[in-house]
Amino acid sequence: MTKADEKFMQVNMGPQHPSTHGVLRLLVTTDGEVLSGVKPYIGYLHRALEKIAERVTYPQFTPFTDRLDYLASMNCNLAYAMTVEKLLNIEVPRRAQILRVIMAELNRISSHLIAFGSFSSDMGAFTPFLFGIREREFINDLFEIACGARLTYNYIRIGGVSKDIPGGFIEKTREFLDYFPAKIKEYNELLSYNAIFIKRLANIAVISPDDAFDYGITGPNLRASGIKWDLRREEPYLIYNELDFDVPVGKGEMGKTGDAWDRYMMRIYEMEQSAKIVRQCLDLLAPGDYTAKVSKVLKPPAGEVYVRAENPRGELGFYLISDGSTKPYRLKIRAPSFANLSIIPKLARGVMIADLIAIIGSMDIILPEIDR
Amino acid sequence: MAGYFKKMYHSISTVLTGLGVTIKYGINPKTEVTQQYPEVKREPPDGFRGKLFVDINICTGCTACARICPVDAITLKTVRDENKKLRPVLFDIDNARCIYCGLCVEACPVDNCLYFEKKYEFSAYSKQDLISHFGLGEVKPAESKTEDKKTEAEKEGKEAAQ
Amino acid sequence: MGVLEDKLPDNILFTNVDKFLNWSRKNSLWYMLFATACCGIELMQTGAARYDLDRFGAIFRATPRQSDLMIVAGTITHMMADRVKRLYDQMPSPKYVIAMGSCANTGGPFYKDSYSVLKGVDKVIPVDVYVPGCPPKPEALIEGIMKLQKKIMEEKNLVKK
Amino acid sequence: MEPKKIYGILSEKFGGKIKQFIESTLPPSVLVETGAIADVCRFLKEGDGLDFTSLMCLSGVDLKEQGKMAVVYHLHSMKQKHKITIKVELDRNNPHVQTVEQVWPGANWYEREAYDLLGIVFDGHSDLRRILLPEDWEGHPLRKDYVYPKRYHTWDV
Repeated sequence: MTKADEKFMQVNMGPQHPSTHGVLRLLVTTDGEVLSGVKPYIGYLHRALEKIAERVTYPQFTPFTDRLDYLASMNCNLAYAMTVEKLLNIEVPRRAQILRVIMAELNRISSHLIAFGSFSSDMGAFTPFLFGIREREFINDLFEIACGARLTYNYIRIGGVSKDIPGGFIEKTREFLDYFPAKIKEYNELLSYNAIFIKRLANIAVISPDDAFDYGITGPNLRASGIKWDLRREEPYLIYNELDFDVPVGKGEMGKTGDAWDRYMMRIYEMEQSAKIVRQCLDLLAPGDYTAKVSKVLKPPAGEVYVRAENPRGELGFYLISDGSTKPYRLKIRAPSFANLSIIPKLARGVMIADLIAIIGSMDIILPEIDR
Repeated sequence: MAGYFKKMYHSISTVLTGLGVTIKYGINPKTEVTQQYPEVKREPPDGFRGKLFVDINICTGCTACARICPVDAITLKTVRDENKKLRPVLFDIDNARCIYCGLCVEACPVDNCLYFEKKYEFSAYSKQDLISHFGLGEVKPAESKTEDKKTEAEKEGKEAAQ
Repeated sequence: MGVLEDKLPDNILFTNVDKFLNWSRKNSLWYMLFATACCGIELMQTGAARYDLDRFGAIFRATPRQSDLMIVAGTITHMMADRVKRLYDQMPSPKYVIAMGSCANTGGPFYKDSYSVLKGVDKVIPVDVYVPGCPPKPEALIEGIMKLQKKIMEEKNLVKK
Repeated sequence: MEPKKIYGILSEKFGGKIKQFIESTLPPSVLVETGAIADVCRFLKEGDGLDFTSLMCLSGVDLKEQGKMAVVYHLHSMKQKHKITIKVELDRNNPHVQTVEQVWPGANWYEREAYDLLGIVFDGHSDLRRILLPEDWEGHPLRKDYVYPKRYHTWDV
């Protein structure tokens, strides 16, 4: 053992650890209480989705996208459907587009609720977790009415959605939207502006805009660094260009711009905006077809597309190569969390051990998407 | 000094606000959300994706469901009977493997043949118990040979892919 | 189970002690927080306010050393399988395992085409109850736990088998 | 900026090293000679008016029929709001390409992933190890001729 080895201690965090959000393993080198290096080891949930894509047909792959980022299955379904539609040149009916936006935004809220809840429980506050899940159950119920499942929906299909919303869905959604803003206020009272919470997060793990670009960080984490970049605004898909919503950016309210608190707060702001979008969409909803005419056997022409969509965690991209057969030739999934996690070794240097949890929690990573 | 007290005030007041929210829920029985599960059960909505059920008597043995299934949870074997009609002698659904995606239900050409029941509590001590058998059972093969439709369907699919 | 196995006669005292032991075990099923994938979210939701697993004496523990029950919630890959085994070995006896969801049961969606997913967690550790679903509803998981409780009540610790 | 114009700038600067402009893909792609990729990427990031701030995606593709492998870089610029695809083609039997890790640090993991799943070696990479599969895994699964293993450690696959 050399002198340098004696000075440092290596600790293994995970793969089974309550605050790594799944099966992430971090090899942490510490110098007393201060971290001198973190090495993430991923792959504990590598499920070979890219290989599966090459072996199943285009419609059959939709259920697998549910399991890509299970907190935001609708958004994953949507991105995949848009990719194949681009290749096939399918025009999606307007009602289907509106339904897609409603589902995607509701799912964004429910995903951010988990982010909020699990982050707070990582930080030692258990009550907000229960509150977050309580509201999430409400959204789960809505999805259950619409498509029959609580978590893996398989609702947004190539060409439209799997079925029209049943009666009562709109009323129930409105009921939720009326109920939800008060709850956000409660979250802020409970947690966001709590002095201890701020003390733990402000000025921790600041991501500068340049770092964010270098590592390809997207989504709320990028916006927290003060960059106004939201694909729903920059490259509007579906009907997002008709909708009125703000893109919140980090302003460094409690410390430096791009710190852990900003990243946390982005999600609270985005939930408000998503609720606003859903409300507008419910007003726009007019009778019509819920799906375009899609043949049962899909054979897209040979070609390549790279399509991306704004997921709750950032940009989800699908790079799809078709060789004209019924199965994709290659499907590469560009997962937002993959890029977001890759900055951790850089961020977690010279911080305290307890801050590591704050960093991972505030990045809101999800493992199945990283490992695929 | 004033800053010190200000900070103290800030910490205490925010903690109290937070606690206030919790206490409000603690004393108001109307806000209770817990569902007393085994005693009180919520009826799943229409279109709920629970356990798969096959009305085997109207099944035409077309194997559309087995072909679309992304995980091969459906094992289907058909025999031609004396009237040259396909008879599904073996129709097993492995609930332990099923992912409840609903693609098979949409693929089924016969109304109310393959559908989801509103049943979701059927855990078992053994994996074998999770396989539901719907097949009509072997009948005496009337001169026609037993054909494994599924492998045939797969072959077709491969040919189409090429 | 235990040192006294098969050594004591079957009498009313021991039967009642047995019942008491089983009853206390069944009502303190502390489960390990071991969530790998989608089912983990449903497990979280089951533990949260609406379904409230605490009502059944099931409280989550972060470490295997303090838990009696391992709910395998989610996909187990080959890379993870060793860890699952190690976690299971760390749990004190008596220990129980619930395989939650299709992935833990058989590999589920990844049964057919995936090279890296373990086809059923029962290949590495013994499983007591299989809960189907992808993911199972919280109610289904609770039903699975109740089924496990029923199994525990039938166990014989002191009396002859 | 239009992809066509970016292609123009690139071929002006690098001449013969820029092989082809493929308009049919989305976004349109530029085929670059294998040896020049690091220089081209550095120019794309730092060149005037190009400002490709981030590497959105890096994918390895196995083109078995042509006996080749390809590495595809999807770039976009958050400052200029344009995007482009860069492609290089490699020899399938001995796939080697320069790393772009020094240009975009985020490429580190993507390159490790391409190495893991396809066996593409990135010369000059700081830490080229398997990332998704265990260290003792055999073969590169996303290759088209990959044979699924029968056994791993002590259990059947």
